[in-house]
Amino acid sequence: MKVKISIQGIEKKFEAQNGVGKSHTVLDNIDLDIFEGEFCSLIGASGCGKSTLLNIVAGLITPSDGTIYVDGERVKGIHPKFGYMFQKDTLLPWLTILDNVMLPLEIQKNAKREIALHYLDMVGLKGFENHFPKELSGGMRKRVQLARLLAQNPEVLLMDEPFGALDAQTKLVIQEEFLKIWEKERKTVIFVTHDLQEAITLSDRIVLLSAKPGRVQTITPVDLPRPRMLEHAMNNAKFNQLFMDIWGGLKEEVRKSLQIVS
Amino acid sequence: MKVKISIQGIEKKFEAQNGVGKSHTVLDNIDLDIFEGEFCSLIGASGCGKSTLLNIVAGLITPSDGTIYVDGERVKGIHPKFGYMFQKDTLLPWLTILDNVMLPLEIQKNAKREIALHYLDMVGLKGFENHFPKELSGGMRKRVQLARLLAQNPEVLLMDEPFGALDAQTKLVIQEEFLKIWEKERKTVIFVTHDLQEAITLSDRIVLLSAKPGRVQTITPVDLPRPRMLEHAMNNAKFNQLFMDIWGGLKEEVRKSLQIVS
Amino acid sequence: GCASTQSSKEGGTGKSPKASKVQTVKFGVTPSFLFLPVYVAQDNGFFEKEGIKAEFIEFQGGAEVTSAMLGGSIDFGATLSERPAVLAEKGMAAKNVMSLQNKLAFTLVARSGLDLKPGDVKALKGKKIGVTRLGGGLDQALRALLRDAGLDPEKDVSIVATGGVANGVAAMESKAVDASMGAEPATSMGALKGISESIVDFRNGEGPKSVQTMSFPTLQANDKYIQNNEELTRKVVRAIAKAQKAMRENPQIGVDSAKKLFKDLDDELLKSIMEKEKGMFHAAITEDMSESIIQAMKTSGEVTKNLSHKDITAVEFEKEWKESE
Amino acid sequence: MPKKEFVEIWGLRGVALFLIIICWQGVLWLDLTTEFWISSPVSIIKKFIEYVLNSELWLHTSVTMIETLLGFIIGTVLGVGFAFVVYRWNWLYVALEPFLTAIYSLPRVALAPLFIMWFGIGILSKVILSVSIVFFILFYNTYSGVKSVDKDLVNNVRTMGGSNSLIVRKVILPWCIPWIFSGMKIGLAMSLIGAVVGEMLAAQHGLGFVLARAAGAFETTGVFTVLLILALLAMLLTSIMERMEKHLLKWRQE
Amino acid sequence: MPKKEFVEIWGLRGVALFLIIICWQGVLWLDLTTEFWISSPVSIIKKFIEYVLNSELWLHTSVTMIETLLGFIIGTVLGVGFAFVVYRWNWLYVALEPFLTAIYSLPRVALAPLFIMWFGIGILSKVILSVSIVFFILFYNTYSGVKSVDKDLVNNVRTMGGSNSLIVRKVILPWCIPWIFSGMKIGLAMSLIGAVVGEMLAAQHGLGFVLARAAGAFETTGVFTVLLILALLAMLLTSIMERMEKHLLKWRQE
Ligand SMILES: Nc1ncnc2c1ncn2[C@@H]1O[C@H](COP(=O)(O)OP(=O)(O)OP(=O)(O)O)[C@@H](O)[C@H]1O
Ligand SMILES: Nc1ncnc2c1ncn2[C@@H]1O[C@H](COP(=O)(O)OP(=O)(O)OP(=O)(O)O)[C@@H](O)[C@H]1O
Ligand SMILES: [Mg+2]
Ligand SMILES: [Mg+2]
Repeated sequence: MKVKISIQGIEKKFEAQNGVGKSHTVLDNIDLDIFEGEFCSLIGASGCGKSTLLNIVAGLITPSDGTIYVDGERVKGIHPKFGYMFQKDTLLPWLTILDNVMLPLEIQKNAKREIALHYLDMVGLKGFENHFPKELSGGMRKRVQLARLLAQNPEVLLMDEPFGALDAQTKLVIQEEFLKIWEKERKTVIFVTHDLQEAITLSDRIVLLSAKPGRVQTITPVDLPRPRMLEHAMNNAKFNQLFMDIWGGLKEEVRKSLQIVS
Repeated sequence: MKVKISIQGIEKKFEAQNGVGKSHTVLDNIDLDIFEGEFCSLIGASGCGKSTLLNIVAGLITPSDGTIYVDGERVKGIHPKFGYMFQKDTLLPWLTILDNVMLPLEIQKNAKREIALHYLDMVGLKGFENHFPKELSGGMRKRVQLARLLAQNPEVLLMDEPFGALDAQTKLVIQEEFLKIWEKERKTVIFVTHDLQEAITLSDRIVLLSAKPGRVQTITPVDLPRPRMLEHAMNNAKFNQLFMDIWGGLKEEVRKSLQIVS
Repeated sequence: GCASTQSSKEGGTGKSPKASKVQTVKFGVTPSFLFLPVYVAQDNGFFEKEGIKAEFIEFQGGAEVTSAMLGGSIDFGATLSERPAVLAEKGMAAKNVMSLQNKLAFTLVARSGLDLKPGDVKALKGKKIGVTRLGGGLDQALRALLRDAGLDPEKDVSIVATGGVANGVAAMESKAVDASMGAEPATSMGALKGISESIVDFRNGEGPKSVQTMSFPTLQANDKYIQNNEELTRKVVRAIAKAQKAMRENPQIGVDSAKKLFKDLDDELLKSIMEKEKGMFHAAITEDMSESIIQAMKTSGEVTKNLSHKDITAVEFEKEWKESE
Repeated sequence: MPKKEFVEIWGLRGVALFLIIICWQGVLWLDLTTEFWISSPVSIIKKFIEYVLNSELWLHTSVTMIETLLGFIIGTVLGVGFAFVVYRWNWLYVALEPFLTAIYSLPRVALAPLFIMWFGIGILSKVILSVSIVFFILFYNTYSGVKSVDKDLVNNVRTMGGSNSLIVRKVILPWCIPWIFSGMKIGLAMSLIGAVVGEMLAAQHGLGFVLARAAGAFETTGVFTVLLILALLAMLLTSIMERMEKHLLKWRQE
Repeated sequence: MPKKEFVEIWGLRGVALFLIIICWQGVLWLDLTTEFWISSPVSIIKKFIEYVLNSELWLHTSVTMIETLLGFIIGTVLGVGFAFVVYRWNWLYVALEPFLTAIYSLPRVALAPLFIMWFGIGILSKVILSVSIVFFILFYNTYSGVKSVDKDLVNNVRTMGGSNSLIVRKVILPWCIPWIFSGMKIGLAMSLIGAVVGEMLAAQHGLGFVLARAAGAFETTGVFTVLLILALLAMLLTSIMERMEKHLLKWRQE
C-alpha cells in the first residue's frame, strides 16, 4: 500500500502566554503513516491534541519540530489536495446555506447548483438553501459543513468530529450515507472522533493518542468486512472485542489526563 | 410532587427572512410539566427545536404563543433562578478560565476563588486557570462552561448538550461527577442531549420531541434505581429495554425530519 | 437688544478706570502690517508709560476679531474701518476709536506673466482676481476700484476667495488667479519672488480718492466698553498715537517691531515697506473719511441706514489723536 | 418598517425638533442673546425658502455635493483598499505606520498654500482635501476590522483552495462591513466639512464660499441657512448609507 | 519585541524616512519648486533644533498638548459613554439620530464666532472644539461595536443574573475595545487638528498660534517645523495608545 501522508517526528509546544500560563508540549514526537485510500480515525482524551495534529497536517499550524510528507514530498503550509472540516463552526455567516456549499465549487470554477443541492439534500437540509447560518440549529450547521466538504471533493479529507453534534439517529443515517460515498471513492480520510463506536464502525485503523504530551499510544486495525452496514458491524462479535480493547486504553489515558489517581 | 416549571401551549414560528426563506413553525403547542427536583431530558432529531424550547424556558426567546409558569407564577423574560449552559461556546474570550468561572460568583457577590478552583478541578482543568479560552480545546471549553454553571449554582439547571463535545471516557467521568452532585442536591434539571445512552443513565424522564413541527411525542419515565452507577445502569436489563423503545421512536422522527421515505 | 449680554461679558474684562495699578488690556489683531502701530506701542514702552499691560490675541481673520470684540473676550479689535457701519446696520454698536493707518494699505497686484501696465485696471476684464476673504472691506474696496475703472465686478471679472495671506501668492504662482488684492507682506513678497507686479498701490496715492479712505485699519471697541472705560481708552489711544508719531519720525522702530512679528522676512524688504507706509501713521479720523466709508457701504448695499460720522467714530478722543501729529 | 414603528420614530424626532426650536426661540425671547449671534428659526426658514427658489444656490450646492461625494468615494475606496493591501503585505504597514500617523494628523489648513499651488482653487483641491481625511478614517477602521477577522474562517476558505483575492472578497470584506460603514459614517461628515472648509478658504463656488461670504458680512441668518442645507445633505447621505448597511448586514442575528 | 524584529522594523522605517527626505530634497535639486514653498529637510532640522532650545516653544507645545489631551479624553469618555447609554435606551438614539448627524457634519470653523463668544479665546474653546469632533467619532465607532456584540454572550451573562451595568463592563466594553481604539486613533489626530485650528483662528499661545504667524509671514520653514513637532506629538500619543490596545487585546488569537 502506498503511503499518502507521512507524519514524522511532529512536536508542538505552546509558549506560555501573558506571563502566567505555563508553556506546555501538546504533541511529542508523533510518527504516523496514513495509506492511500485509508480511513484512519484519531481518538484520545479531550484536550490531548487531536485537533492540533489535524491543523498541523492541514498546514494551518507550524509544528515546533518534525515534517509532514504528502505523496513522498515534504509540504509546508496549506496543501491544495486536502479538505478540512473544522471542529468549530466555520460557515460564513453572510452567505446563505446554498452559497456556503457553493463556495468550494466556485473556487474550483465549477459552480454547479445541482452539486450543492445534492449534498444538502443528502444531509437532510432540503428547503434550507436560502436560510442564513444563524437561522439553523447547531446540528444543522454541522451538516452544512459536511455538505460543503463533500462538495469540495478533495483528495484527502481531514474531519474533526464531523458528526459530534448530531443526535444518535441522524448521525447513523448520515454516517451511512457518508460511508457509501467513501466506499465508492476510497479517498484518504483522517477522522477525529470522540465516539468509539463511530470510530470502529467506520475506520480501517484507529490511532489512540495519549495525553500530556500527545503521543501515539496504540494503533488498532479494524478488520471488519467492507462494504459495512453500520447496524451489522455493531452486532459483529469482533466489534465488541475491539471496543473493549480500545476502551481500556482510552480509559487509562483519560484517567491520566484528568489526573484521577485512584 | 410539586410542579416546578409548567410549559403550556408553547408555540414558536420563525418568520420568513429576506423574502426567500419560508416561515416555519418550529414548536407547536408544547405542554410539559417539570417537577421539582426532577432530571428531565429532551431528545429529538437534529433541528427539531430542543434549543429553541430551552431558550424559551430561559426567557431568551419570546414564544409566538403560550406561557411558562415557574412555581405557579407566570414568567416573562429571564428568570433569576435559572442557570443556562448554552449549546454554543459562550465563554468570554477576554477573561481567563478562572475569571470566567468566577463571573457568576462575582455577580452573586460571593467571589471565592476556592469555589471556582474546585469546579475547575472537578472537570479536569487544574492548571489551566490562567489560560484564555482560545488556548483550550473544544472539549475543554465545554468543561469550563459546565464548571461555570456549577459555580453559579442556580435553582434550576438548563443544559444544552453539555457533554456533547467530550470523548466517551471523559464524558463518563464527568457525568459521574455531575450525577454525584445532582443526587446530593436534587435540583431541577432540563437536559438536552443527542446521546440516548446518556439520557437514560441520567434522567428521571425522557421527553422525545417530534420534528417539523416540534411536538411532545412520547414521555418515557426511567425507573432505574438511584443512586446510579453509570456502568451498572448500562448493564441493567431495563436499560436495554428503554433504549430499544426510545430508539424506535427517535428513528421514526429522524426519518421524517430527513424526509427519508423508504 | 443685546445689551445684557454685553455688559455681563464686559464685567470680566473692563477694569475700573480709577484703579491706579497696571491695567490689562486685550487687543485682538491679525498679524499683519496693517496693525503695526499697536505692536510698536507695545515694543517701545508706550503702553507701559500709560500704566497699561497689553495682551495680544491673534486671529485668523478680521471677522473673528470683531466677533470677539462684540462678545467681550477682547477689549479692542484692530481691523478695517467699515466694520462699525456694518455692525450698526445689524443693530450692534461699536466705533472706530482711532485710525492706525489713514489710507487703504492694500495693493492690487497681477501675475508677472500677464505683463499688465501699472494703473491699467481695465485690462483685468475677464480675469480672475483673488481676495483673502469675501464680504469684508478688502472685497468692497476691490469692487469699488473695478467699478471706478468701468468694470462690473459681477460680470466682467470673477472675484475669488483665496484665504490666508500666503494663499493669494500661491494662487498666482499656480496661475489659479491672475491678480490679487492684499496687504503686506504678501504683496511685497510676491514682487520679491517675481511672482506678481503692482497694478494699483494706494499707499503711493494711486487709485481713486473715494476708494483710498473707504477702508483703512482702525482700532475699534464696542460702545459699552468705551462708556465704561473712557479713561482707559484715552490712555490706549494716546499710547498708540505716540507710537505712530515715533514711527513716522523713525521708521526703523517699525522695522524692528515687524522683525519681531515676521522673523524670517528680509530687512531690506521691511525697510522698503516702512518707507512706503510711514506717511500713513495718523490717528485722526476726519468727517470726510467717515463719509467715504459710509458712502462706499451704501453703494455696495451693505448699509441702508443713514449714518453719520459720530455714529461710527468715537470723536471724543480727538484730543488724543493729536498726539500722533 | 412596520407602520406603527414608523409613526413612533418620526413622532419622537418631531418632538426633538420641536424642543430644539423652542429652546432656540426661547433664548431669544428671554433676551439671553440676539439674532445677531444666533439668528432665529423663523428667519432661517424664510431665508431657506428664498435660497431654495434661487437657482444660484443650487449651483453652489451641487458643487459642494460633487466635491464631497468625490472625496468621500475616492477616500473610501483607497482607504479600504489600502487596508487590504496592508493585510496582505504587513511589512508595508509596519514600515509606514509612523508616517501615516504623521500625515494624518497634519492640520490641513496649514498646508493651504501648497494645496492651492498644486491643485488650484477649483474642485480638485477640495476633493483632495477630503480624500486626505476620509482615506485615513477608512483605513484605520477597516484595518482594525481586518485584524479582528476570525482566523478560522479565513483558514477554512484557504483549505478550500481560496486565493488571497477570493478570501478578501468573500471573507474579509463582508466581515469588515460594519467597520467600513462606521468609518463611512464618520468619514462622510468629514468629507463634507473638508469640502466646505476648502471652499471657505479659497473658492469661486460652493456652499463654503457662500458661508464665508455671509460670515465675512456678519449675515448670521445666511450662515445658519447654509449650515441647515449642509445638515440636510449630511442627513440625506447618511440615511442612504444606513439603508445600504442594513441591507448588507441582514444576515446578522437581530 | 524580539531584538531581530525590532531591528527589522526600524530598518524599514529608516529606509522609508530616507526615501521621503531624498524625494523632498530631490524636488528642490531638480528645481521643480523652491524652498520658498516647501522649505527643505536641512532647514527644518536646523529650525527644529533652534525651537527645541527655545523655552517659549515648550510653552506653546504644552498648551497644545493640554488642549488636545483634554479634548481627546473628554470626547472619548463622552462618546463611549453615550454609545452605552444609547445601547440601553435605544429610543434615545432613534429620536436623536438625524440631529446627531446634523451637528456632527457642521463645519466648526463656520461657528467660530459662537465658539469665541460662548467659550472665549482661551483653552476652553479649543477643548470644546476638539470634544465636538472626538465625541462623534467615538460614539459612532463604539455604537457600531455595540451593535455587533454577540448576543449569546450577553444573554448568557444575563442568565447568570448579571445587571445591565455588569454586562456593559464585562461583556460590551471588552467586546468594543478594538472599536474604541480604532476610534481613538482616528479621534486623536482630529483632536490635535481641532486644537491647532482653534489656535489658528484665535489664540495667544499654542502651536497653532505659532503656525498661523509663520504662515502669515511666509516662513515656510517655521510652518514645516511646527508641523514636524505636531507629527512627533501625534506619533508619540498614537504609539502609547497602540501599546495599551495590545495589552488589552492579548486574549485575541494571534
Ligand atoms: N493557541 C493555543 N495556545 C496554547 N495552548 C493551546 C492552543 N491551542 C491548543 N492548545 C492546547 O493544546 C492542547 C490540545 O488541544 P486540541 O484542540 O488539539 O485538543 P483536542 O484533542 O482536539 O481536544 P478536544 O477533543 O477537546 O477537541 C490543549 O491542552 C490546549 O490547551
Ligand atoms: N433565528 C432563527 N430564524 C429562523 N429559524 C430558526 C432560528 N433559530 C432556529 N431556527 C429553526 O428552528 C429549528 C429548531 O432549531 P433548534 O436550534 O431549536 O434545534 P435543535 O433541536 O436544538 O437542534 P440541534 O440538535 O441540531 O441543536 C431549526 O429548524 C432552525 O432552522
Ligand atoms: Mg478538538
Ligand atoms: Mg440545539
